[in-house]
Amino acid sequence: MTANEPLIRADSVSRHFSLPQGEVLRAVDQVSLDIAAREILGLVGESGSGKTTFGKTLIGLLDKTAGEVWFKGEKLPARYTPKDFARFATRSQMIFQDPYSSLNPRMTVGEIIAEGPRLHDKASRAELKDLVADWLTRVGLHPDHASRYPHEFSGGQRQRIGIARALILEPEFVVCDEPISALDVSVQAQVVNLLGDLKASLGLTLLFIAHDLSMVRYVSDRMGVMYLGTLVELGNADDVFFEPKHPYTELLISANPEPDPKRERLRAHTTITGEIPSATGLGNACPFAGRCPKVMDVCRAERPSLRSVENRLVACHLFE
Amino acid sequence: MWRYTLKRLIQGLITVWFIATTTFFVMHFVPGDPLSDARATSEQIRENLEARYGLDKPLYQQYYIYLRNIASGDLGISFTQQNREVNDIIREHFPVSAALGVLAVVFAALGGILWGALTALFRNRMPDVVIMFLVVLGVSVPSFVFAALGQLSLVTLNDWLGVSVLPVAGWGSVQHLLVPALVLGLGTMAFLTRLMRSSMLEVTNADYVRTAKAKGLNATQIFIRHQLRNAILPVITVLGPAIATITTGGFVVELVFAIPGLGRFFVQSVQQLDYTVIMGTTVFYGGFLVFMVIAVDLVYGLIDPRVRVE
Amino acid sequence: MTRPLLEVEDLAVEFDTHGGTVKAVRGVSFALHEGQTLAVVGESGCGKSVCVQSLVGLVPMPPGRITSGSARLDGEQILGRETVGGMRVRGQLIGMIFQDPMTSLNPTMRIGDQIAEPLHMHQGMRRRDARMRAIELLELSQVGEAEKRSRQYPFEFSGGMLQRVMIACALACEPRILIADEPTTALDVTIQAQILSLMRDLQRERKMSLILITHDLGVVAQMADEVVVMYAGKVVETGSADDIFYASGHPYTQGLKSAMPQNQDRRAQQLEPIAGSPPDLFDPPTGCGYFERCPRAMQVCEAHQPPDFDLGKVQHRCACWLHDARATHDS
Amino acid sequence: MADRTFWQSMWALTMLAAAALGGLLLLMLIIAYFADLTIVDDASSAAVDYESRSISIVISEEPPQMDSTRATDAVSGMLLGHLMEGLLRYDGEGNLQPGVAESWTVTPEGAVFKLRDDARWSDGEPVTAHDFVFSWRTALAPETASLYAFIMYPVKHAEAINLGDMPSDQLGVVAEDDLTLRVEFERPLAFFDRLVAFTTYYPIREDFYLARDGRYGADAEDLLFNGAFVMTKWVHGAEVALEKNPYYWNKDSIWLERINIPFITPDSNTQLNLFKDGKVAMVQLSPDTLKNAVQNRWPIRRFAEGTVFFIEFNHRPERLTRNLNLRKALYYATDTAELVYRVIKLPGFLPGASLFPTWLRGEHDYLRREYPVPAHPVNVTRAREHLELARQELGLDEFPPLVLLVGDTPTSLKQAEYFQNTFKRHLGLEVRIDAQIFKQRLEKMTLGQFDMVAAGWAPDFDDPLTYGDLFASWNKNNRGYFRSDALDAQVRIAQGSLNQNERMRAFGEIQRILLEEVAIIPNYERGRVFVADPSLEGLIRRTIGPDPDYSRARIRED
Amino acid sequence: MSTANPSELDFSPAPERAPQARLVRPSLSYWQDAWRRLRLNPRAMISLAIVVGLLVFTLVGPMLWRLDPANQDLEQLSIPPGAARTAHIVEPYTAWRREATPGTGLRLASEATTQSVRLVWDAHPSARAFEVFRDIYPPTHPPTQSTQDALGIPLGEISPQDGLAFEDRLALEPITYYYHVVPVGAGNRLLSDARETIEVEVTRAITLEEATQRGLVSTGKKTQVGDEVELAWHPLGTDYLGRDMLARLMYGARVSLFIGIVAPFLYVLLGVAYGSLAGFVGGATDQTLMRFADFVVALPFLLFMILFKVLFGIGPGESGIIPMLIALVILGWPATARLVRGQILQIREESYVSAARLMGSPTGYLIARHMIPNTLGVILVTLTFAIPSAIFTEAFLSFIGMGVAPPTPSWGSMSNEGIKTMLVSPHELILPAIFISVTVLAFNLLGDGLRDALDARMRSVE
Repeated sequence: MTANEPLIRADSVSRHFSLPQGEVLRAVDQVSLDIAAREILGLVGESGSGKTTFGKTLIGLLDKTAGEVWFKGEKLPARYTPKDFARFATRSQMIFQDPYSSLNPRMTVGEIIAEGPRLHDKASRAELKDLVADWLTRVGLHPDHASRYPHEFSGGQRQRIGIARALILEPEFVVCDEPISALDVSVQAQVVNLLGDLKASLGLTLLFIAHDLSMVRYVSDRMGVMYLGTLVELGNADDVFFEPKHPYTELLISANPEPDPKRERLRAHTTITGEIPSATGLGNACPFAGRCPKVMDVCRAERPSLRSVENRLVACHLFE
Repeated sequence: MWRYTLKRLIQGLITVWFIATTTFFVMHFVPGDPLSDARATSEQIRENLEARYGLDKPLYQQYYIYLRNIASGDLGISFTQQNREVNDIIREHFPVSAALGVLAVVFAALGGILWGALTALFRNRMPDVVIMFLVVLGVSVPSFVFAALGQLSLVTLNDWLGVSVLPVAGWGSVQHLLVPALVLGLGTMAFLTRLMRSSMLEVTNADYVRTAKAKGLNATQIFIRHQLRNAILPVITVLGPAIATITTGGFVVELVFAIPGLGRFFVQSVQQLDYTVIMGTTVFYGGFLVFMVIAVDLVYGLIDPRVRVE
Repeated sequence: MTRPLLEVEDLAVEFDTHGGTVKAVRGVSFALHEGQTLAVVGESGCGKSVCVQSLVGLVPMPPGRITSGSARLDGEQILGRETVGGMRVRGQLIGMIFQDPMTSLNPTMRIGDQIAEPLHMHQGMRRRDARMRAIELLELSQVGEAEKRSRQYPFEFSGGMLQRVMIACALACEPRILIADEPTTALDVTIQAQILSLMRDLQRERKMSLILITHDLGVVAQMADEVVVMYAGKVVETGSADDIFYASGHPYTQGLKSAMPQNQDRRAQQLEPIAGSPPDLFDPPTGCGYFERCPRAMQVCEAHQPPDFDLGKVQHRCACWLHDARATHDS
Repeated sequence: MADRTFWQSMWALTMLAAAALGGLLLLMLIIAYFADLTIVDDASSAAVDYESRSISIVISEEPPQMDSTRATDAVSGMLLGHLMEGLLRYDGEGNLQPGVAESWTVTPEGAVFKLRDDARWSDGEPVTAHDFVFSWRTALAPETASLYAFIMYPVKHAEAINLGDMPSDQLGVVAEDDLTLRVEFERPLAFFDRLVAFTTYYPIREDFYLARDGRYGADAEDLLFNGAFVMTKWVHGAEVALEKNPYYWNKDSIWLERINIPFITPDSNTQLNLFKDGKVAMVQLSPDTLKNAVQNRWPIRRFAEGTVFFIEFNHRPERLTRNLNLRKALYYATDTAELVYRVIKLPGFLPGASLFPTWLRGEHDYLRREYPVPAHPVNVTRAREHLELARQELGLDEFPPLVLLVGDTPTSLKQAEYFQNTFKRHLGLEVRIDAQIFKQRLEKMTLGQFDMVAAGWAPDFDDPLTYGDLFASWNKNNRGYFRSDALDAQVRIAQGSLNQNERMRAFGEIQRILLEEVAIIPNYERGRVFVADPSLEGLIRRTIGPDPDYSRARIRED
Repeated sequence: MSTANPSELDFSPAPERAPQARLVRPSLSYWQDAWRRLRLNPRAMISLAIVVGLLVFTLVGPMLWRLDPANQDLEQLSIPPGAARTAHIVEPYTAWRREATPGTGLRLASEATTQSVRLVWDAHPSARAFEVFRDIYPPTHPPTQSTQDALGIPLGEISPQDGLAFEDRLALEPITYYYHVVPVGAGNRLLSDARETIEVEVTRAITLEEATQRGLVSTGKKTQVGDEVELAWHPLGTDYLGRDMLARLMYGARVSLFIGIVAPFLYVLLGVAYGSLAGFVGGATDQTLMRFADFVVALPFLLFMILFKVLFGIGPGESGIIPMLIALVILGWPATARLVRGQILQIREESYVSAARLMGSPTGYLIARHMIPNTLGVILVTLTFAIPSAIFTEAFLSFIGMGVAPPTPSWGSMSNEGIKTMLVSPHELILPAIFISVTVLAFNLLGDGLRDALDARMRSVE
């Protein structure tokens, strides 16, 4: 691993689903990106943009239809077997969106958190108890909580448990799939700060998936914007947020309300007309062509590829 | 929709083939000799009879002939009623079972829906408690006890009034149908009442009922247009299996009320090992049920638009 | 200022559950003026939906129960009326849209019919006229191909489209107040922007008053004239949007703001979360509901409910002991 | 509580219920149309109706078909007895009466029947000797596969024809002219006149039979009648209706105009309920309904139906029951009185003592009076002695369980349970009940898969021979393979002799041999208990021939 | 608003508070929580008590009530619960030679006991024969329907040449009978005017031998003819063969509950295995497996129960429980398989399963630890509801005579027998029917309770 080699490299990763009628849903279509070690890459997009699918594809929870993923220069299998998961468990983990469905309701919090180390024989029975207690404290819970069941906790607390479970194996790379979107505002910050602290102390690399642009900007080093399975813009988080290049990013950011009445009153609200279409039968057109205010003829004929524009990557014919 | 219907029908046909095959092989491995009778017969007569029913051929040929005959709609000649075709038997007895079954299903469905809605309306108050107690009783008493008690109460009623209000048994008029159908449908009615009650209670708290209230509709409109209509859906999904239970469960009622239905005939032919009748009625019933379930599913599609487009 | 269109005073709602009585709303007062937008803000479980829904009799009773309070619409008492008058309030005077458009429409009924229903009911329109009007309303709500769409069923619509249908439904009888209960929570930001702008446009056009229930301060900033901040079943602060955002007097309101990322500029900012979680309303605290989490709590807060303090300006009120003259804590 | 909401919903529900009720009525009309039902119950189906001279009755099962050459069951026999008439018939006392034959002469070699010239088919055509020739040939034709063909074997060449060894025109019966029927016997025979009253000997008209193309007897319209009644309606499984035959030669002796059979059910409770409801004129009582009939103060009547029931042993060499001492042990342990009085509990049943029932006529008196059976008291001590002997003879330490094969009807099961308990209690023998459906029981009997089997034998004709040859070694119904040369010899005498005294002595011997050898354990002679409408007179119950017989019944005017 | 005096309030800073909310409620696992909810449901708890009671009745009952259910007490046939049971010891029965007895008119030849009633009477000039009747009502009791005299049971016809005597042994009960002897004239006409009637009070009798054999006579005391003994006690009466109802109900419970519990248990087990396999493997395997399940579902249930019953047959001495069990299992599993498959498919999508996969959980562990425990609630509820239907099926088959083979009692076959005598000895129907109903009721209510207690949605409402 050379110094500037990324921790994760995704090369033209695609994930297609075949629908009953014989159509193909391109949930993720040829997405390429790198994630450097100890970096937080934020991924935003509307629901249905394929950001969660991409995240799951990266760590093998979904098979790749095409494309390759390298982890520290090692090519990952296209389809994970349970053995593969076991092998990669200490490298990459995931924090899930719904704190209610991500914890097995029949297991105690202690069992849930201890599952990873136990499966990997990381600790003896006695050590395991201490390890769990330690991690409970680290995520801001009490060690006594180990004997309790998930349903006794609030959403924020459950998300802390989910974090402890994902991080106890001390992985290098963690996919955070909308970890805060189900939480109340006051609690979101708790979880985000916790993640930030742990990232710093463990030297984690994070893929932070969310639809809340402000939060992603706040959390991430770099930010990627996805639309209908494709990556349309990728760059430094502040750059993308304050100076969006792609028309979609622009519209997305302008639609994002800010908690500041004066600025809101001043701001021009250019709303996108129409809704995100289904990712089937797009053919060769730019996926955004249907809603783009700056659409050109070429957009309907040819799909733009991701190219470097100034300090970032943009997939739009405007910048050719 | 049409493609879906066609697909379901083809699946149905394959299912009928499966039923036919299972029946055939089950029947042919049943011990006992359908051709024996109380008076012993000579070898010669036996051979004649075997030839007459094709039992002298090897099993695979019998199976082939059997399938071919089913495909052409010929179910063969009865072993016991030697001059009658199974087709005739089904043609004559099935309408009886069907009439009884249809009425019982309708009794059960209407009764279930109405009682269920009523109990939901009276939730946890006296009428609810009383009806639900009866309902629980209804699902806990075996059908034959109901049948016997039903008939007994008819006799008692007629005796008490001095006139024959409703016939005690037999067949021939609509009056003959009422009590047997009620008895037959009782268990299912109780079951559907429970189902309807819980689905009604669920619907009461549904978001769209709240919307309807927010629109300022009065309770009558909300009840009929929003609550009842949606609460009935789960009831309809179980109607298919309910029809199966009721139509095949008819023989007790048919026996007790002396009704010439196919179910009673089936039991009789099993006792007599009447191969052709057993196979014929089973295949017919199986096919009937398969297609009833398909029909109920299609009807469900009509009521619930979500199912219509797969 | 003129007399408010809607005046709510000391509203309290309880629920009986298996575990005991939940005191969901504990004495809430606010006022809504003609043509204004009032935002009710708070975390989930703070009682904001229950409070507003109880006004129009949408809280199922039982298990719900209004234990006190009054609500006057144009001076007329509307609380707890399920009668003919109540029905006139619902739908005709007050229209309502809900959080989850997917489940808020009857799945087995055509869209057009669902919009036509209140017209038929309240305005005695004939069925065909009502249906025509429904199509107009759909167009008004910017639903394309309105005529075709009116014959479709909810499952054939996307969430955003359904929310437009809900708006069309709520506006059918030209109500004076539109209550929107978290109307955009389930939607994407782009769609949220569309719906919010649609609501704003319609409100201006029709001089409606709007009660917007939300937990998103961004939405509040964008839409609200007046803001009511609720916490643990009580109003902790009311005031104009500017008062709340720039001169908030309650530690909770302040905490909420500092827990959210600010997009002022590229300057790095540290989020300051509010510690802990809201109290259990099975057993509401005797004192200030925010006491457990408040960074500036005082001994007095634990056992004594703070009264409403007027923060100088008209209508900016705050329920926090910090505004008591005796408070020594630096504020 | 939002009362207004509640009442509005209630109102909606009430309207719906009303609509449902309306829909239900409509549905019933539709059902009535498709299932061919009347809207109003036919009121004429009262139990007895003096005005219309009609009665209604219930039968326990549907006749499988009504072709007299193939009929085997009691219900078909009963109906055919009303619809058809053979050469001779039985009267109410069981005596032979002229039927289609006006006069007849029977010699050991053959018989000649003179037919009456006023006998008519129900379409008005005369009944001729040819009709008998045709029906007898049909019954014997191998392709008919009639189970009762054997009853015609006394006729010359009948057996050979039935086995397919001879063409059917060789049958020893000829129509000398339209009204003369001459029968030749295979071997000398003493009781042919009693045979011709049997169902299988009924006439069938050839042209009609052929015109039905294999459906003869399948439905009411597939039948032609020459008896007292014609069948006007046959709804399978549901209803049969008989009407007086206007062409019947003896129609003046028939009072009833119509016999309705609107109910077909084997359920004794249902039958009782129908009688109680005044819907049927006669109902058979079961042990279960008898008490209720007494409580209802109905005039109960009793009649010895005469079928004999017994336990048949398996005499095959590999079976324990081949051992005489074992059979004797079981025999002495059996208390038939207890069986009849405590288990069956119906009057009219007689404790069994012999294969030959009490009603069989001998030479001058009843056979059983002429050849009485020695008294058979239960003797447990003796039974145990025999059991011990058997144990020693068989070289057993302990007896393995014996298999008692029975049918699966409630009555047979009840009796089987009684026997199981009795043998266990008295002899310590384990009995395993093997209850099988009818056909499976027959197969197991034929294959010899039993130690004991509960069997019964109903008489076909009024001569002791109907029982006498049952245990002949060649008889196919002798499924237990009982074999006794002495018995075989006596059977040959009974079959061949023309001397009644000699024959009856042979039957006496057969009875003695069967008892001595304990070939069977007689259980009981069946009785019938019934209640009939008090105004119904002239109902005939009989042992041999169609039973019950309503053809001579009339209704007393009240 | 605070009611306290503001001047006394303390405005100093509050001490540090715990950052985490306290969890004060006791910790409860899913099952503990379900059990807690179930305990709050009185109907479910009563049902549970009934189920436990039934199991005790079945398993422990026969040890306490040691009576062979096949034992026939022919002295006490079809007696209702609580009937008197005193009997006199009499001589063993001996055949009666019909000796003439002094006296005139219809009279008893010996003491009337349940063993026999012996009547003698005098000749009648125009009698061809005599018909003997036995009634339970006095002759003055008005007939209900007929214009004719109702004389009760016609016991038999006596020809004068056999002697003017009659012995009645037909199912005698220790009650008062009215015997009628009616001369039969020519043409089989009953000469009702010449009818003679006698009132006979029958005492219950038993022979010493019988009494000894049945253990009714205490060994120490010498018992002789004429003494009184107490017959065997049948707390719930007896059936038509004099078998103890209580013992039969206990043994019948074995059959009914065995079929009712074991069959659903087996087919639910099979369904779980089949369904989880289909759901977990997915794809073409799933399609094929579920297609086959659909086929089996389509077989008309009762018709095939009957066919299988005939196919497997019942050998001599077998009870037929196992064939019925097999048939139930063969036909019963697909519903559970479908349900479990659906559940597995659903759970497969839950994020905790993804999380477990990411941990590298082996497939077996995944199914056993994460999937099955989360379907267990549904499976348990299914099982509870499958039990009543299996009990019903057994009862139903027994009713149409396709059930267990005698002498094995089952509640279904007992009801089937009892229904025939419903009017005269109702206890033979009512007792087994009540047992069926109560059992089915209990399992239904228990199922309701379990469903409510286990339903996750109910949980989220609170």
